[in-house]
Amino acid sequence: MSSGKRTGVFVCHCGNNIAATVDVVKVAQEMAGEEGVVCTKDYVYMCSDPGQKAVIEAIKENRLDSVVVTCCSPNLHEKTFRDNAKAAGLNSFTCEIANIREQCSWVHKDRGVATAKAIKISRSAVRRVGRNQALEPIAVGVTRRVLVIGGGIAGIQASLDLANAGLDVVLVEKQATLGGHMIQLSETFPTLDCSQCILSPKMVEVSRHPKITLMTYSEVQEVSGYVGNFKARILRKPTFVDPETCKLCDDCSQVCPVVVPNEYELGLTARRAIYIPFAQAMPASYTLDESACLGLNPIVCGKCKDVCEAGAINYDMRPRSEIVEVGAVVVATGFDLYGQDNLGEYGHGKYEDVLDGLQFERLCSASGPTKGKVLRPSDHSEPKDVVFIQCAGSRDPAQHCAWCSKICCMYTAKHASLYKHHVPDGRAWVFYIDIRSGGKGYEEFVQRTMENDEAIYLRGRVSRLYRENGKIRVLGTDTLSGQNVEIDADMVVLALAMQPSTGTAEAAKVLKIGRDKDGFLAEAHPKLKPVESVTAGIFLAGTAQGPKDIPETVAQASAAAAKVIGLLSQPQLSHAPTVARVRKAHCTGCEMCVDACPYDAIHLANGKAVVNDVLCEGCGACSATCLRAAIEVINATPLQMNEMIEAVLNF
Amino acid sequence: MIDLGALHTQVRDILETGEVRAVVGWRRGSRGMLAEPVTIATPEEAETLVWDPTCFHNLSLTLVEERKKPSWRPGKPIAVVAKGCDARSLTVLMQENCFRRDEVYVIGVSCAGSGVLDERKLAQRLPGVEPDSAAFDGDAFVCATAGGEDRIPARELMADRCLECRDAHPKLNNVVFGEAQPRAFDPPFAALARFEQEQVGVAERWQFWQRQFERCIRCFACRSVCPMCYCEECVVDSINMAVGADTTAAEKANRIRWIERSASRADNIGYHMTRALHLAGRCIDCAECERVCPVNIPLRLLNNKLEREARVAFGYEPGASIDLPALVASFRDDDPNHFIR
Amino acid sequence: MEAILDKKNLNDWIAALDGWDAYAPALEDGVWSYRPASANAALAHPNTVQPPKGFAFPQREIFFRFEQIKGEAPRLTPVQPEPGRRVVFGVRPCDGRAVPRMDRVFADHVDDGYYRARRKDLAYVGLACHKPQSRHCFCKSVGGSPVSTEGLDVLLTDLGERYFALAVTDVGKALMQAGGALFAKAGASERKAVEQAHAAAVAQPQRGVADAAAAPAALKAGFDSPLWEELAQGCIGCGICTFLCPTCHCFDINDEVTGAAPLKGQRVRTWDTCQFPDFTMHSSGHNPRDTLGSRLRQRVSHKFRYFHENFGMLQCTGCGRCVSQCPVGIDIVQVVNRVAGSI
Amino acid sequence: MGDNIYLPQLARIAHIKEEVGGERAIKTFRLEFENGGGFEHACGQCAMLSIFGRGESMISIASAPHIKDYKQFSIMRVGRVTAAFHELAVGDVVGIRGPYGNSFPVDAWRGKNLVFIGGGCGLAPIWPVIQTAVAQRGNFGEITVFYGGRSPRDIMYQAELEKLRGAVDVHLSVDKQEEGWNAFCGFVPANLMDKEPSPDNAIAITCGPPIMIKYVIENLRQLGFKDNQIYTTIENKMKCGVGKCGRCNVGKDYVCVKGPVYCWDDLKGLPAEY
Amino acid sequence: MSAQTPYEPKIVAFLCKWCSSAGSDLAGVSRIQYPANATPITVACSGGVSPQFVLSAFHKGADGVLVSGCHIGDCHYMEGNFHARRKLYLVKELLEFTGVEPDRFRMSWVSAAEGAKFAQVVRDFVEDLRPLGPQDKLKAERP
Ligand SMILES: Cc1cc2nc3c(=O)[nH]c(=O)nc-3n(C[C@H](O)[C@H](O)[C@H](O)COP(=O)(O)OP(=O)(O)OC[C@H]3O[C@@H](n4cnc5c(N)ncnc54)[C@H](O)[C@@H]3O)c2cc1C
Ligand SMILES: Cc1cc2nc3c(=O)[nH]c(=O)nc-3n(C[C@H](O)[C@H](O)[C@H](O)COP(=O)(O)OP(=O)(O)OC[C@H]3O[C@@H](n4cnc5c(N)ncnc54)[C@H](O)[C@@H]3O)c2cc1C
Ligand code: SF4
Ligand code: SF4
Ligand code: SF4
Ligand code: SF4
Ligand code: SF4
Ligand code: SF4
Repeated sequence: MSSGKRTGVFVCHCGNNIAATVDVVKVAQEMAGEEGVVCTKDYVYMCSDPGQKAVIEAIKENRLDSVVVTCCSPNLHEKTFRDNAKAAGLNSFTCEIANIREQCSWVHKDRGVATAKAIKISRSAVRRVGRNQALEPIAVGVTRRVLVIGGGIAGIQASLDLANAGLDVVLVEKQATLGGHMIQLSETFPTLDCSQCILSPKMVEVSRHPKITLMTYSEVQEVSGYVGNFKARILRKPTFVDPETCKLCDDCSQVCPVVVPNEYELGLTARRAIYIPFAQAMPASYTLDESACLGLNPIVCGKCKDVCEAGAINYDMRPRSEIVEVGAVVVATGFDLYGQDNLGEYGHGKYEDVLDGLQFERLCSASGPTKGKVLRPSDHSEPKDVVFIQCAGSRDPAQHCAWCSKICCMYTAKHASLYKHHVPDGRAWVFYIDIRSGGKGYEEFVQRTMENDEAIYLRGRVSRLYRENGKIRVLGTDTLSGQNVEIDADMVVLALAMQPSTGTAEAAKVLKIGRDKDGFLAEAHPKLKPVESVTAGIFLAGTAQGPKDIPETVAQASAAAAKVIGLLSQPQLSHAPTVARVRKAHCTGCEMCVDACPYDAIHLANGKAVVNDVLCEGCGACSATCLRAAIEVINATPLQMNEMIEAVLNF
Repeated sequence: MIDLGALHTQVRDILETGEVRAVVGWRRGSRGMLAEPVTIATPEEAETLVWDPTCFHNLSLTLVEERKKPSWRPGKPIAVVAKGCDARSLTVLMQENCFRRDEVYVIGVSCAGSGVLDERKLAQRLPGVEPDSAAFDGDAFVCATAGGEDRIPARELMADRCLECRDAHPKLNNVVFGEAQPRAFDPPFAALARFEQEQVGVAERWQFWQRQFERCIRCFACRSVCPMCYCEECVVDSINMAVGADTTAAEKANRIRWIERSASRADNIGYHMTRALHLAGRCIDCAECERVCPVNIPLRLLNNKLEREARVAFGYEPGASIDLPALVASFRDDDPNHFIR
Repeated sequence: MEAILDKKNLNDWIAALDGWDAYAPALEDGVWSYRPASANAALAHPNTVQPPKGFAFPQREIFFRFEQIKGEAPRLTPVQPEPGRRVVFGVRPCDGRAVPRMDRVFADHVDDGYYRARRKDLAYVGLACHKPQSRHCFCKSVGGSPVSTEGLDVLLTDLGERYFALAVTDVGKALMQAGGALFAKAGASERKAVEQAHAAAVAQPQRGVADAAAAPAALKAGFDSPLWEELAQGCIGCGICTFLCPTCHCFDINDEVTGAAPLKGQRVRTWDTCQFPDFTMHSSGHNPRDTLGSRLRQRVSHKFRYFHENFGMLQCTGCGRCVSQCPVGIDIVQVVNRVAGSI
Repeated sequence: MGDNIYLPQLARIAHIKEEVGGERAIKTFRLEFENGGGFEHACGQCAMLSIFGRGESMISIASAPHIKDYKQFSIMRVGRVTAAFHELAVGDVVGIRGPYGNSFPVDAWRGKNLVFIGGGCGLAPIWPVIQTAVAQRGNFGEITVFYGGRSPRDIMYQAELEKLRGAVDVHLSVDKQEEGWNAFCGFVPANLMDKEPSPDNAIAITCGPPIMIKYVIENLRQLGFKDNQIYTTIENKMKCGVGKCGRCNVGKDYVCVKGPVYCWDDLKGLPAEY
Repeated sequence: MSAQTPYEPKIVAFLCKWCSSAGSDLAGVSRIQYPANATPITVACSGGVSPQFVLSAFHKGADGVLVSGCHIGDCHYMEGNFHARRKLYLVKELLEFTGVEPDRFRMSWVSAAEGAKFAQVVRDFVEDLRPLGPQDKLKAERP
């Protein structure tokens, strides 16, 4: 039906690619009979220079306001022809492509049939363009500051990369110190360099970097806005110690009467209510753990304040909120280990000498609870038989985690090897299902552990373990020999599955970004957008997105940083204008579209749906869901679809 | 049985205290024994409310109509007497933000072990006689006629949907009268199952439906009576009904006519299929559409079909909770995939 | 012309009506409606759900088809109703009385060719009522009668095993003559029986409009009564009352497009109703009758006042359909009585 | 064909003039009958114009009856059919049937003073009367035209109105003051009260948006006009044009037959359903 | 159409831009031949195909309707095909329930790499439609 448009249709022969099968002249003639079509042309190569010039001329001569080029796939030349239309003074959105090559001339032989189909395809493009609106890309201003959530190696790396690129960074860490899990590791595979030695300098760099604002002991509570323009509210919990004045003298912790397990040492040692997580903690300052303290309000004990000569302790500190405006967010909230207490077959975490990997890392660490000696927790004796169990909780969809935690093969090999370095006469037993050692130097590392360090690898599962006579009796099978194995172990180390941290779940909720079925952060596309979240402007790094080791974490962190740098290097962001639009009079505010939108681009205001143009990707899910036709995607409206259907069926 | 006196007292009380600004209920109608919907605003009118087997109207529709009036103001709640099915439809309406929970004061009435009657069944059971009243009486309806009283087993007169009632006791309520009683009529979707057994093949089904659809006179009573069909403008309206101050001429000119208003087979089908799909996950089986259809089109089958599909394939139960996302606005990873190549 | 037809000869009579397509009420899917008469038609029906008005005024009528090639003038092809004589059996007197009322509407001012074309080939064989079809009947109070012949060509009266057939019009006479020997002469006893049957039918109690003669003036006086909104409280604004009414005749005209290159389609008339909110709504959204009460008032006033003002008779024939089929039981008799009684 | 009251004749667009732009644009179309068709009309009558595939609209015939070569219509773009009209070009062929409705009793007004009061698109229905009166200038007394639009750009028939000056007293107004506007500023009824035309031997003819008409009639009565001196037209929704489809029904009247022209004396007795 | 021409089912094919339309492009690039009965309408996402479009295509006389999108998990918009699957499942069930041959409506997941699959889907669809003959159940009778 009449649209009042002046449309030109340009039919390309594509040499013989189209013309051999499709009667292009007939297509042009038919299109001339369409409502609103005022000029048609066919030409041998429309995309060639002369072809494009001819289009421009025709546009000018016939005062066209819209253009259909019937040619090859829009994937090839949509941009070409839209740019060309623009060069002729048209809006690029008033140019549509009808694909009569890939979807027609190349796949059909019969000239009559192919021509008939080409006519339908072209006609539907003509009808569609008749209702297209001229559109300009949506310009979005950007704040050149980045919020990084999580201060593990992923967050640290991303922050440094971003800051070094000249962007302001706000790094928010939940704990009292930077470092994440990596700072707990003793040495790292495959090179066995000391974790602290390589991480501490980065932590220092972060704390000193003029572009980085470090907010430890803080949490992101709320994030609003959209790419380029997020607003985050950050809760800064009180440490009750002024980091500037704290001299790290340790006097306070000496007098503190409260003793609680030390998280950093995974409970292998204790700390006081006022403490520093570890010597190299960053920021270098003590923290008063309010939940452990005997009482601040009213003050019950007050011993630490009395002894602090520097006067760094201030009981009146209160939580405060800070709002930061950022253009992008990197989420690097890391992992937790799958709880030992979930593993009934391995004693529910009840046996002191059954450790998890991280605890073992601490035992091996020179700065750890045993000063680098491998001693078993129960009696501080040197274990002679140590059983390492891989896949503890991993790859077990029926009972535990379905996924492979990817790093356990490697760190178990590392643990076995470290143990043998510490206790050369000890025996290291490793139960494994497969060895997955893909990675540069990884396979060699495992082989060295087996051969040089003589770790005994048993392929099979441990069915049960229990305590007996001060030992841990491990019952398992060696599936290679088919024999049952029983080992009286002094110590058992479980390579627990890596799962998304609780902080990751919290962050996903605050940021309203998706998580996959396992709870790891969902990437926008598993292959092509592995560091992007579904929400534009929010990026993912590290183990919060999936199990990975340090090199991979760092690589992803840098990749995320690069994405952010790319994003924020633009003076303005531009967003495709083919977004959803609400027809207010029809909207009843039922929120179905809100639920259907994968991008959270719709919200309700005054009982009507409102689309955030910047978030909308124009997928049309909302429009297909709304019963009342109250929301539609511009230039792909139901009206246009209706007319295209009519065109195809010649209705 | 519920205590009508207690219901009257409750209604009077909430109107007197001003807890609600009006009460939607049933009163004796002008046509014979039937009850009719009424909105009352004064405590004195409380006594006029009735509750008997002729209270088949789903009063959430009346509430929706109230809401559409310019006099509607948010704030003080309005009360509505609701059967089990009515309460489910209120739930869906709240799910869709048609009302906030605190805008509606739900006075639940339990159909306890019974249900409302079906006029057509009554006409068949008592040909040529029209009772003056009908009352619940345990497992029977007592119909008073000029010739005396007729006690008819409930099963014989009860509306089909009541025989298969999913929940006769209004779950959503501020106050509820009557007991939740276990029921022993038919399982849900019994009529649907019967139909499917009788009309097995595609050709048979088509024959059946063709006849039904051809009969439709497009009076739109089915849509008008449906509490979920509260759209400002329906896909089958012939002109723009939703005209706002900012509605442009172009918008009016470009209104899509998916379906013509002609009562022709294809257009009738277009209407009914669209409506069935629009009610998927929203229809709570009050069966009002089927009841009002003057030409007896078994619309309930269509809606039941999709309701069962939603339940079986998607584990979705309409009207179960205010917080549920809509059926068609949500999905599960394991939704059926078998039909896709 | 008066004659007697054995009930068992009814179908033979129908078969003998050469050149006529016959229709009679049949029960299908629980609905009584007019269908092509079967070989064993029996007139044992209550009143049909739909009146026979569709025979002369179908719900959908194509006026003409159009076709327009771009740049050329449109080509219009008028569509005429298919010729053919049709006879409708079993029409109740209330529906019969609707016929002259519809005739008036469609011939008033200018003649509607479509209606006329169908109507001139249409005959109605009525069936007198012995007792009200339902408690909603009120034909007597609006000037009708259960044995009225108005609008009918033949009136049959059930006399047990036989019908007493009265030809009301020449067409009716011809129809009966076509039955030839199937009809027996009516004797005095039959005449007597019919008189008695008619008297008994008329004597049957019926509810009704209190004072039909006063209704037009009363409704005029009660135009601004708040009762209208109150009475319409439950109304859901559907089309049942009007679509099923034997005398409601409002319609819509629309273009149905079936092709765009070249443009093709047809202009069709479809029933419409004053009960739909869009009926009177302007493009601007302004609606002169924007409440249910105002629309109920229009319907009732049209039947009981405006039609009377224009044609000197009430439009309502008392068939009771709008009452019995209304989903919420709005009762036109009560409405008239209450509004009239309130002034 | 002549028998078919719903079948339009065909007419070709001979000329299009853009009167007013914007969202509610007005264009004037001059239609010439095809195939020797045609009809005569009287002042105030209307015709059903069709665009096939879109539908029909009732539009006042805005040209004077004495012009036989063509019929002119001024159409405001508001919806399905009218918007389609605005997309047509000279040479396009549309459908037309009519004439419908009653007319202004112009002959009965001989010797009287005529006061026209129009607003928005409401000049179109009374334009034939103005034209006729001017053509028969000697037959009438004073002729005054009040006409207003929202802004100077919303004034239709601008050039024609200018040409009238001399023969006719023209008082233009706009709702809101704008640069370059030297005439009255304010609503039409206010302009009327400002100029205070005398009711003596006068007939007032008003047409425009319902709300304007309401005030104009009030004001006219204040000025002393009797109900039988006031004429107006009403535009109810119409489909058939021949008093059958029931849409335009107001009281006992089918406006398409008994209207659209009403003397206030008669109209005030009808329900206010317009 | 003359009476002798064999019946050729008319198919409206809604193809998502990212996968199925790209897949059909690949079929073209690979010169895989398939019947010309299906005319593509490219949409952003299968999730944007409203049931109304499907009904409308039948109403306007389509003999078959195909909706094709990315494989589950591969949607460019993450969840679009999940939405499509649920909604269109209902459409399919309803069609079948009312006696419209279920084979007239088809859905497929075709990735950008599955040119051959796309061709096969169309081929199969055409073959399945042939024995059903023209669709006139839902088609508007507009003589
Ligand atoms: C036993 C063991 C041995 C390992 N050995 C090696 C090895 O030898 N070589 C190797 O390459 N890899 C090794 N790994 C893997 C390595 O530890 C991880 O790859 C790496 O630590 C991941 O870093 P991350 O920054 O992603 O996460 P994390 O280290 O978990 O850091 C996440 C940080 O985010 C913070 N956080 C969480 N939620 C929030 C929130 N909501 N708000 C603010 N902050 C939050 C946490 O407090 C934490 O500081 C080992 C892992 C284990 C378990
Ligand atoms: C006697 C009379 C004279 C008129 N004269 C003119 C005139 O000279 N110039 C002009 O621009 N307009 C005039 N109108 C109004 C014109 O008829 C409507 O604006 C037009 O019908 C709108 O149709 P649409 O299809 O564009 O709008 P839509 O909103 O798409 O139409 C919906 C339907 O409503 C009906 N409708 C809606 N509003 C009106 C209305 N106000 N009057 C009648 N039918 C309506 C139409 O029949 C149409 O079928 C006149 C109306 C009447 C009754
Ligand atoms: S789904 Fe439609 S009606 Fe509901 S809120 Fe969204 S736009 Fe409004
Ligand atoms: S088009 Fe897609 S992204 Fe945009 S609002 Fe709709 S559902 Fe959301
Ligand atoms: S109530 Fe019955 S006749 Fe009326 S529109 Fe609905 S299905 Fe059709
Ligand atoms: S059928 Fe659909 S569009 Fe129409 S009123 Fe019902 S829900 Fe709304
Ligand atoms: S009166 Fe009854 S039948 Fe008529 S519109 Fe209202 S509800 Fe429908
Ligand atoms: S108004 Fe009602 S009772 Fe009267 S004729 Fe019409 S349907 Fe029958």
